[in-house]
Amino acid sequence: MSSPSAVAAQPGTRELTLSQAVNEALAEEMRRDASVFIVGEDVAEAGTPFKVLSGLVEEFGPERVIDSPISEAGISGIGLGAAMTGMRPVVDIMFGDFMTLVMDQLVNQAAKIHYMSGGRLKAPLTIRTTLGATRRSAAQHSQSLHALVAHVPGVKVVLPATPYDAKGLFKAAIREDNPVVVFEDKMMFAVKGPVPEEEYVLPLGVADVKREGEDVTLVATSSMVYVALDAAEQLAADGVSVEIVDPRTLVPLDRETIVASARKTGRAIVIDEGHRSYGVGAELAALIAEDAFYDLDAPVRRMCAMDVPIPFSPVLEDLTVPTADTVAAEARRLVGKE
Amino acid sequence: MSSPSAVAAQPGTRELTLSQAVNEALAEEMRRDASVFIVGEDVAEAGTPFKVLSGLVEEFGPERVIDSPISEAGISGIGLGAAMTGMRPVVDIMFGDFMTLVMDQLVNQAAKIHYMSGGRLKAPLTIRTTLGATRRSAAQHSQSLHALVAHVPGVKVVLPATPYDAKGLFKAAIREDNPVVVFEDKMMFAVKGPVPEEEYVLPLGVADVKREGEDVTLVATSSMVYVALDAAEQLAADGVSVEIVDPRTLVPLDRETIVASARKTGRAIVIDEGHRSYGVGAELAALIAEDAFYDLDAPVRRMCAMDVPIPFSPVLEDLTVPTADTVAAEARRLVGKE
Amino acid sequence: MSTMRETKLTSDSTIERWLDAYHRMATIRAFEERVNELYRSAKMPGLAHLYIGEEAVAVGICMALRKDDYITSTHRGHGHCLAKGAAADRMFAELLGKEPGYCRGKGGSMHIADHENGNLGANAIVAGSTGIATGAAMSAKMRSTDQVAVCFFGEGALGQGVLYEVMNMASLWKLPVIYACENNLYNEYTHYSETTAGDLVARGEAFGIAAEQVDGQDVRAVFDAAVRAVARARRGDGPTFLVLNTYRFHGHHVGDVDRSYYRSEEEETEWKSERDPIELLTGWLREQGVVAETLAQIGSEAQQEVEAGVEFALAAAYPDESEVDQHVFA
Amino acid sequence: MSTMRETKLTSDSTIERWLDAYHRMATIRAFEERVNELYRSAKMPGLAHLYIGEEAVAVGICMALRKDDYITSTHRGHGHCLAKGAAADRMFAELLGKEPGYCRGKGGSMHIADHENGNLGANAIVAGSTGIATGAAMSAKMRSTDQVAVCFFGEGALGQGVLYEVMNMASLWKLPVIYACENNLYNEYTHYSETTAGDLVARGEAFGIAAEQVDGQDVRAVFDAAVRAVARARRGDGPTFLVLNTYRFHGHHVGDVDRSYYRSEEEETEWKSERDPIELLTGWLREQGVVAETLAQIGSEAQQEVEAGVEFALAAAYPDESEVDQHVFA
Ligand SMILES: Cc1ncc(C[n+]2csc(CCOP(=O)(O)OP(=O)(O)O)c2C)c(N)n1
Ligand SMILES: Cc1ncc(C[n+]2csc(CCOP(=O)(O)OP(=O)(O)O)c2C)c(N)n1
Ligand SMILES: [Mg+2]
Ligand SMILES: [Mg+2]
Repeated sequence: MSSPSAVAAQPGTRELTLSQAVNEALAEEMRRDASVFIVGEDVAEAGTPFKVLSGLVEEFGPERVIDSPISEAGISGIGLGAAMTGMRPVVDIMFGDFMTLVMDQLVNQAAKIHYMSGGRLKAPLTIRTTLGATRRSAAQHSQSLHALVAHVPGVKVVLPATPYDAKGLFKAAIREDNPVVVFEDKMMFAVKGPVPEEEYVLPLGVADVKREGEDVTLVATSSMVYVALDAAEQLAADGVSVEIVDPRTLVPLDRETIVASARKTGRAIVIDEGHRSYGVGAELAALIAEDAFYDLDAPVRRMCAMDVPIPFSPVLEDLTVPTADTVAAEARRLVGKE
Repeated sequence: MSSPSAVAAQPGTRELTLSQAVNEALAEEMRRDASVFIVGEDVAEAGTPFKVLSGLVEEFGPERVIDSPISEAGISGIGLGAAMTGMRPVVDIMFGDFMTLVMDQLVNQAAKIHYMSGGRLKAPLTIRTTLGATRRSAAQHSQSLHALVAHVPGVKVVLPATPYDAKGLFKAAIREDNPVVVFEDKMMFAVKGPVPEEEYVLPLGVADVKREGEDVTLVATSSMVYVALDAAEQLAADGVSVEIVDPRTLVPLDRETIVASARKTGRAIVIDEGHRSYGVGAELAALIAEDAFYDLDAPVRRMCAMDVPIPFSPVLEDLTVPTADTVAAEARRLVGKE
Repeated sequence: MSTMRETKLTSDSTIERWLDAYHRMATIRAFEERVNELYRSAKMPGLAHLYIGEEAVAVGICMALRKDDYITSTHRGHGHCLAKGAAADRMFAELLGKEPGYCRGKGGSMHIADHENGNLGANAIVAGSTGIATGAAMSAKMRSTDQVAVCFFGEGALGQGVLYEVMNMASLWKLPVIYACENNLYNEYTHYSETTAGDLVARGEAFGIAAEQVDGQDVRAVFDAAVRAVARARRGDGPTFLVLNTYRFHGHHVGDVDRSYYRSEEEETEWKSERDPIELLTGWLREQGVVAETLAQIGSEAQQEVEAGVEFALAAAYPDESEVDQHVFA
Repeated sequence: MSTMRETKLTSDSTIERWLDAYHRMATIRAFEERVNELYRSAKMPGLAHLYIGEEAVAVGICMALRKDDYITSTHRGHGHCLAKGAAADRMFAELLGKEPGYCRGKGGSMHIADHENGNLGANAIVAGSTGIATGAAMSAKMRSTDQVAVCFFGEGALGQGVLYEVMNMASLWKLPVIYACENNLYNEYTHYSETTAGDLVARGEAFGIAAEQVDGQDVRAVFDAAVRAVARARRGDGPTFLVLNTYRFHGHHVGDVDRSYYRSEEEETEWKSERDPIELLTGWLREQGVVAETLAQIGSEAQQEVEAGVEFALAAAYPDESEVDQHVFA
């Protein structure tokens, strides 16, 4: 995965991988607040299979970095109960595909408890999990299921694309008094980017313009931001000026920034790695089509994962997701520069 | 719930409730095919809490109408295994809210097994469940979660609105070699409509124009069809001619019929009882905005359940879903007849 | 306003304790009778699942708890809620969807929660609160309080996998949680023997959890078992699994009046006449020399509190429409 | 082409049976060694979870099955697949994502299925196939065949609630299913004692299921237990829960090479040197008078089949791009 200029470090700025940024966010919040703890499968000595949490058990001990049985529903439920009674758990769900096992605890319990109790109970629960294909992990370890979560009122949904965003948004998620699910693209853990030494927290619900441009807007989530940035470079060579908007959080969604960009350029492509139908792409496209209607010069295009289970065979898997080439080609069609 | 003229019986035609229509579909398929069976909580002597399956255990016996423990994940998994080995199970999930417990079996197993096996294994599994609010059943018994299922490639999704459609589509679902989830609005079980004596099966993937008109298209799902029909009556009185398209199945989706209607009228409102954000309404709106772009005179509007857990208090609950009045008002705004 | 007397756990008068139990049970009984009437007279929206017949379970267990201990409850939750200290007036207001209700009318019968008394909420998903209770126990342990969490559930919840997931962790991590399985013989309209293989107590034991079976109609037996379980939990010795044998006298919910297809009238009559927990306690109290007038007096107090609660709730206002999209997020 | 000899269950020569077992185990061993090499030489996409060390479990159980019996398998599934009769060439093709693979390359290592031999598929969701196996057993019962279904899973799957849901129903409905819990001591990188409370066998017993513990390194002991369980199932007496004590000699997956932080080299060495299932069987066969040459001969046959399979797969074509959206629906 390329690390394009827009997110490269300024001279003198520290660079971290996304993995390190998440780790640092957790460590800082755990130092700051004794009620924060982590529970999940192989989170302690193993530091997760992706090693994102390495070192935390050494600093915070096995009482706060807790290896659990393989019980996604159970740990989410326990996390929720702990959250309702004074703790701030971070529940680690190893692969986003396993969110299916968490749905009842998330949808029927965590998301609703504040509302159902008339505002009297709170659930400051953070779930961290993954999304993203192309690791040759096949159909049950490659899904991007964030749409299922984003549809449920009462849960916030964070999709960081850069180490900087990951750290700042993760810290905000932990401090939230609401359930938050953070989806990290597992192909992105090694991506590097600038992360200040000083502490910072990013607000949820503020999109980030990752690149400014005039001719076409690419609304891209998670690792699709890099696909968009690479496509933008190609398009710049063809004289097409691309604006890239990264919503960063799906709930709350910064509708204003997204719509403003589409109104400015008059053309938009939304790029998301979830399946196309009934997915996040549909919401973003519908939003733009509705609110930028009178300024659009062409229909909004959606580029998403195909509506197929992710195949194992590399020759097939690579066809299922948007790439810089396919995005650039679509953008050229949209601006009439085929 | 009113039973509007468009779906009323012709003289001499038999009328059934939606509940009876589903019951009849099951009975006919069970008579026809010994591999069809039903499993679920309180499906046998109780005939489900809504009594939809009453009488089936008497005809087919407890070996084919099986009361299960309260194990939604378990019965779905067992249904899947039976489906993969020669049976055609109908798994009854009492409330659509409990689909959260079924998600792993549905998303990671049933939906993918045909694809993952390179087409060698099949899963002719039907799940029947509910959707719909306004029964004062509160947040965990009032959800319309069909968007979660529709997003998953490999599952077909059926949302019948009339007894006629319910029977014909249910029979098709059972005969499908794929997993199908049928969502029935629990407020609709008592709705009556014509159902022929002769056997018939309706194809999945064919929308039905429930009313023809010129000025505005209402794309309405499930019980929202009745809301749309009532709104259309109001609007007719104001001289607004309404076309109502009922997709009937979300997967496969009859894009052509929906888009053609929107192109004809130039104005569209999509009405769905799922939550608004990242919901079925978004897909339908995005589809129309994309494919009818050059024929639309106004942005597509979405009318859905609010993005809130469904509240218990009747005064609040009634505010959360579209009604004939709110739909008619929105349509008037859209055609400039406020 | 609390409809319950203060728990007299420190009282040295045993009789006082059981008079308190009597009062709590009578309150629940009166409350539920009123719920049934409200439903039948179409004054209550939705449905309700009555606890009548099972009062000794909630009362026996909650009497062994402190106010700051936690409980989680079920769709059949009014008894748990009252036993843990909730007031009838705000409960009725909740059941009617009114603004002074415990959840501002947004939860209703199946979601009533009473944070101040440690009730983390009724739950309309069978077994849905087993994680919450176990997590509350984990939280108590992590915060080094000696709070205990009780997870009430019906025997139907033994069908739900999440229960086993959290019992495993409760056992591994020695969490101060009590799994209170109310075996009232039926999952809705199906006898538990058709849905539950093997021995119920073994379901807890398989996870290395101390488990016992208790006569759920005998409030003193329930209390004793609860005291043992609470002591174990506070000592740091981990969870307990209690199977409380009981019976619901009414239908699965208020609308379930034709029950003959799933259970016999003889069975109902036998439980009502031989195994009514209030009658059983009455008998024992009378044996101890408590005069009938004392019990009648307590009963009528309970009745009056309940009556006042209904009146309060009927007169109360609905929440403002603007509340509909409040409290989605904190 | 089958890499396995025909099962000799009807043979009256016991030695022949165990030579067959030897062949199957040697094939699995050789297959997995080749998988490891393919991965290390970057010829295999993704990951694989090796079964080396656990061969006696799959072989002992599958030898007690008929071709038309069902199995479901796990992420660590190559051994089950071979033991149930799959051919090495099409398996390798699947692992490389090639068109002649059992799933046309669409499934890969973690989803390999072999319908013709009753293998309903490996599963990358821990406990994900427990429902499928139980449902296959239910189907067999409903269709009045006497087929049996074996559900293989690791001890880590004891953490997943769905297992208990389906075991309950299997017991209630006396389904012909065998739950084969392969206890190799680790859930990925965590020792099972940190994740599993109480006694493993009790997890089955709690549901009224016949349960026993078996030495999973002794193929003859596994076979005997499986024969008993299969007989019980075919007789209509319901499910069996087997805990098979075993050990994986390699890492959790092919990339897991630094293992010292979760298990000691001494432990690994001890299992490899004292408890290798192939060595144990070799010892017994030699005691029965089988000469070393016979075993060497079988071993090299196995090796050759595997080698031929790899060559076949490396030379095979990838699926056509047009397949990407085929098989979403039947
Ligand atoms: C997950 C789930 N499945 C099904 C239901 C529908 N349901 C409500 S109560 C009930 C029976 C519960 O039986 P039990 O747990 O014994 O409690 P009881 O009603 O006897 O107190 C069922 C099936 C539900 N609420 N949640
Ligand atoms: C539901 C689910 N949670 C987590 C994982 C990640 N995972 C893959 S294998 C594994 C460990 C499985 O341990 P066990 O069941 O003992 O099988 P073994 O690998 O030892 O054969 C885990 C946690 C998964 N695949 N599925
Ligand atoms: Mg019960
Ligand atoms: Mg293991």
